Amino acid sequence: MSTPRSASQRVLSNRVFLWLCLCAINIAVVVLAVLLISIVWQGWGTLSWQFLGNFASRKPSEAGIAASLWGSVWVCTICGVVALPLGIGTAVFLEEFAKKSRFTRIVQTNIMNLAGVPSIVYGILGLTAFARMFGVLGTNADDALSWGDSESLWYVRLPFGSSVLAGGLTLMLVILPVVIISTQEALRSVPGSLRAGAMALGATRWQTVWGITLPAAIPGIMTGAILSMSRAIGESAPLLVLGGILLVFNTPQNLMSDFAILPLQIYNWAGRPQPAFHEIAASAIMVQLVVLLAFNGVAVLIRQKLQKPLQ
Amino acid sequence: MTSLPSSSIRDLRQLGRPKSVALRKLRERVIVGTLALAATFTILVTTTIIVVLARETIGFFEFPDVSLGEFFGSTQWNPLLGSEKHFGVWPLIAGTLLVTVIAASFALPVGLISAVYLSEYASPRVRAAIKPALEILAGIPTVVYGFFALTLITPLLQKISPAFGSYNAMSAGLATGIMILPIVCSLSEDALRAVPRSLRDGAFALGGTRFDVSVKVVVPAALSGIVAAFLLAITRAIGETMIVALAAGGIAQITANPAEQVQTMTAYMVQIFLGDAPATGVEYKSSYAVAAMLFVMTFGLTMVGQWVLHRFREEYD
Amino acid sequence: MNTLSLIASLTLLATSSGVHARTQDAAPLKGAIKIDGSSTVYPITEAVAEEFNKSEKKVRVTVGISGTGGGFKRFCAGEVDIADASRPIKKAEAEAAAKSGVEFVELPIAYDGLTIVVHPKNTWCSSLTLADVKKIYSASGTAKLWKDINPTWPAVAIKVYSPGTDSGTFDYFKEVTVGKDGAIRSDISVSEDDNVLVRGVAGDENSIGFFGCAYYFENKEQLKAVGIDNGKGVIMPTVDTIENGSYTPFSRPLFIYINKASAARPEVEAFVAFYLAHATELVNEVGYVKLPAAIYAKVANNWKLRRIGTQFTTAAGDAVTTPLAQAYE
Amino acid sequence: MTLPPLPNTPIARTQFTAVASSPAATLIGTAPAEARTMLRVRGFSSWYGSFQALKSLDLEIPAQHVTAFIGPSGCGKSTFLRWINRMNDSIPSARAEGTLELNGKDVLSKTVDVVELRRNVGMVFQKPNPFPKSIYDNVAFGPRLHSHYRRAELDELVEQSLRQAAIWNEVKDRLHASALSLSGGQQQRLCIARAIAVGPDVLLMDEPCSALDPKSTLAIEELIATLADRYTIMIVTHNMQQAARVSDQTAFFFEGRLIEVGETEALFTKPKNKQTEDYVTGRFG
Repeated sequence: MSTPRSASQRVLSNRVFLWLCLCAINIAVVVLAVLLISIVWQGWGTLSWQFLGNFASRKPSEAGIAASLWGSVWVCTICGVVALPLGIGTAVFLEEFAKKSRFTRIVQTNIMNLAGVPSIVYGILGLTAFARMFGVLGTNADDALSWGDSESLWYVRLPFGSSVLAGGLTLMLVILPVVIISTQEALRSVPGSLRAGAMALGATRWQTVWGITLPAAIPGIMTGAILSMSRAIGESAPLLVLGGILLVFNTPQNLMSDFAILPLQIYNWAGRPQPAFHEIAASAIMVQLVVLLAFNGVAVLIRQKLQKPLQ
Repeated sequence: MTSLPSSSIRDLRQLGRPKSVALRKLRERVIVGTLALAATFTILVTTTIIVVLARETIGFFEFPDVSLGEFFGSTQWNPLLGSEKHFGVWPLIAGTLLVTVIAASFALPVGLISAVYLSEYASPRVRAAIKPALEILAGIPTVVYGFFALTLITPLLQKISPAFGSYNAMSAGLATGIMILPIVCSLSEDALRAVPRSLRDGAFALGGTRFDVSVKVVVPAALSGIVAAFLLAITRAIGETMIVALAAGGIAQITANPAEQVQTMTAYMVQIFLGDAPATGVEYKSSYAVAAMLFVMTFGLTMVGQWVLHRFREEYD
Repeated sequence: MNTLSLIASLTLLATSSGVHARTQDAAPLKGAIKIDGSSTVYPITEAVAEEFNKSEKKVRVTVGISGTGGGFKRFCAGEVDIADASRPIKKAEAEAAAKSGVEFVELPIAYDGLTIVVHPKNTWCSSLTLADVKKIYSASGTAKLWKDINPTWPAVAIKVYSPGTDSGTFDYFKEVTVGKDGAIRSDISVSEDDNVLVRGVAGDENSIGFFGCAYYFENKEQLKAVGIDNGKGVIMPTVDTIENGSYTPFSRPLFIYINKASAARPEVEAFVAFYLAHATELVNEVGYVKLPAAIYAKVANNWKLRRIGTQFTTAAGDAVTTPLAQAYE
Repeated sequence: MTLPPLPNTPIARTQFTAVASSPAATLIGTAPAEARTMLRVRGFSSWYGSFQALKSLDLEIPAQHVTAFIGPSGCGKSTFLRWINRMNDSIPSARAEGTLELNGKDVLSKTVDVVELRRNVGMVFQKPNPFPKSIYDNVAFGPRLHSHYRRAELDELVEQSLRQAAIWNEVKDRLHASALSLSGGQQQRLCIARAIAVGPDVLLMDEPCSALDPKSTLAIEELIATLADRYTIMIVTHNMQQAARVSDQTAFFFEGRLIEVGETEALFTKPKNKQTEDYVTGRFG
């Protein structure tokens, strides 16, 4: 038996807890504020159009992020072009086609697990599978097979080496589970009555998906896709494994180009001892955060404008 | 009263040219097959991860100066020191755990209490102000947290105590904690909000204060979701790379002192792969063994999280 | 510092004029040049690549930092065109190159003075003898506290930083301190990235570390160099002491190695030519010490003749330890 | 070509049907003697996993008539309805045995093309479920699945369907507005138009009015009456008055069994079975 507590004690514990709550919630806000302020403080002075247009340099005052910014664009584009159809396709199969079998349960559990695999492990996989092709085609330097002219955009050789293509595919592995899971959630939010309605009209499963379910789930899928892509933009550990930190003075020219990406450029500058490099690292972070905020803003807009009530 | 001519209604099916049934069936098959192939790709990914890690790890243990006994028995990890090489994985695990423990002891309580506040106390206006802050925190790339640790947290710690070096576990741990805070908070909040209103009303009707209701009724009711959120956050902390590579340092040592520098499993992998070394040599292969350990640990934690969610899920209608 | 910045600005002038001379008479080059290797040599190659790319915009130059050993592994496997090295190629590495059919041209490009540094607030330690260094760094060394070297120094643990074993700096340091067969102690912080070492030492009052002099000159405000007492008095690492060879035994040459097959490609040929033409200025700018003009002339000649093989290992495979000038006689 | 607009009043069924003797008789429902059998059911049972939902049904449903399925919740009437167009296929644990013949063809056969089947058997659901598309696209969705149309053909088809569903006048000026902007009753009629558009012989209605207000319910009931001479309609309903109002024939289900089936008037006024009597007189259910 417990001893009865006085009312004042209970009111007190309520008060104390509320106070604790306010402290806790403010930590998040304060940390965010401090983080943003410190970055703007350090990076504002060196942010300029020249900074966006210049290539990396040993002199902080001349350094810029042109190569890494375009590298990020290339890598993330490749990543999105592969990951979004593949992920959405997988989600559609699991939600709309697959019968509840042992196989689908395994696939589902597997996807949850893949979402928890550290990104650096995907880097190792990308290095082995894409950059080196398991070593069966010789070293990176040998062009075991190649198609097209190295001048053209679509020049491809095997193995891929540390190219934008290998980088994009590696990032694709990282965000694939995220795309699948968010698409599944979007599909699940489409009421079953719509599917039944279409099926009752004699639509096949695919016709139902293409004509009804996917259009209805598009806002959710797009929100998920944008958030996945913003994850891809910020992800750096796997590409660090894939390419190391290379000095690149060009923007990528074809699928086989070497590349730098923005977060790795930040990593490189942040790791240097000279304060001047920290300032340009902060400037690069500002650019990165602006890109991310734009992405998130678009996601929020889609969520608000496009999401019609379905029933 | 006009009526529809009967004939025009029966004609509905005569309108248009029928689509080919065979083509429809073929298209359906091709599409379903393609989608199924896409779904099996995820299985392929997992299989390849396991095969690659296993193959290279076996290759690592085939080197004469490496043994399973040493890997799990020795407390020294010095693969980069020539004749003095030691491959005992415990210092890396200890480093990882130290950073994770620091991160967790910051993020789990703060995140959970914030979640309780958001779900049980906060007015919609406050929630609308705080939620975006958390979402932005969640979207910030980890390399930015690493930069933050290096340029702000570490100097701050050094002001507090000279014991802190330019690399230390505390700084990396705190930055990692900030990184996982939004995960803990938003997933816990989801779990708390899934608890039905009726349960709260019942507790209030019994005369509970808001504190009683939220801490003694709602939190226990949402426990499985909260535990799963914690496990997911811990998994992320263990696998975090960029923060520790920037801020935690490079000495693989077993220590509980947060002012010391430690090397985590991920930081070691960065150290090896950063050089883009060719796929030979025992140091290089050792990173695969470390990656395999990391994979097993995070995989295990994810499985436990899934199991907790399914096993202890409270079903409400 | 003043001298350095003066040299730096001169360099810039010289470089830019050189650049313009080249662009006018030739069609733009294309292709990719892959470079990897020593982090000590990296600042020079980085500077050369940066300046080179200002005129040859279509040539993709990538520079990695795997350490001298890591770079040679890739170079000898034919994966990269040029290897940066802070020590001569080893016999085993040359054999690996021969096995995979890689012939190489060896070009010394600068002097480095391997610099031992401590935290600026370290008031007690301003010079060390070789024996002291050995006491700190060798596996059998007895110095765990500063006090163990000199009883008047504080009784606090020495935090030791070192480049990794893939680095030529480590190899060189190990040979001159603990000897070829000795071992470096294992409870130290190791990184192939010299920037990590600079940050480590700069942030810890009780630490000690070593790396190429460029990293010291670049971060002079955050570090304090330790003089070497080699029996002929305390010698500090400066441009003069390194150039005239009095900063022994830590003064050493830095190299680039070029794959002969790659050298047939016009972009690689142009790059190496650019490298040699601008080495003098850029080497000084990034904080290393240029070689005597006579040696640069010989190096240029070697490049012209595509003279393959190394002049820095004996037939038995040992590194030639005599000063560079003698090796080139 | 466009047809002259219909008045917004329900069309009396007598204008279409040759067999109905009088409007009053039609609404109460007198089955024409010579009607051919649309659905023939013999020894039909079905299960969800190990639970038997339907137990050995025998039933015949005449063409161009309205048949109501009544019975308490969980008696299997909806399950039965969903077998007729094989909507139960999407429930993995559902299976069935026995004979279920539509127009003389076995519905349960493995070789049946469900797409063709569903084209012949339209379905209207409990809650209106218009697609989140325009009114026009809702109606055109089904036809487009099965055939290629010229623009004018499709326009005509959409109009005809909407007219038959007695909603044309209400929506003709906003065919490209979202279907979700319609009221509940309008949405349900749109769903009926959508089902009609593919040109089915049979219309299945699963409690089509249960989510609607009384006014909309009345509109749907009147619509059902006008449709009955073209389509074989089967309607599941909880509402016995509704069954009495709209159907020609009524079947009473109880605990998975078909207890009694007969002409609606007879079943409600002179039930042969005690359970039927208890149910229709409101003693349980």
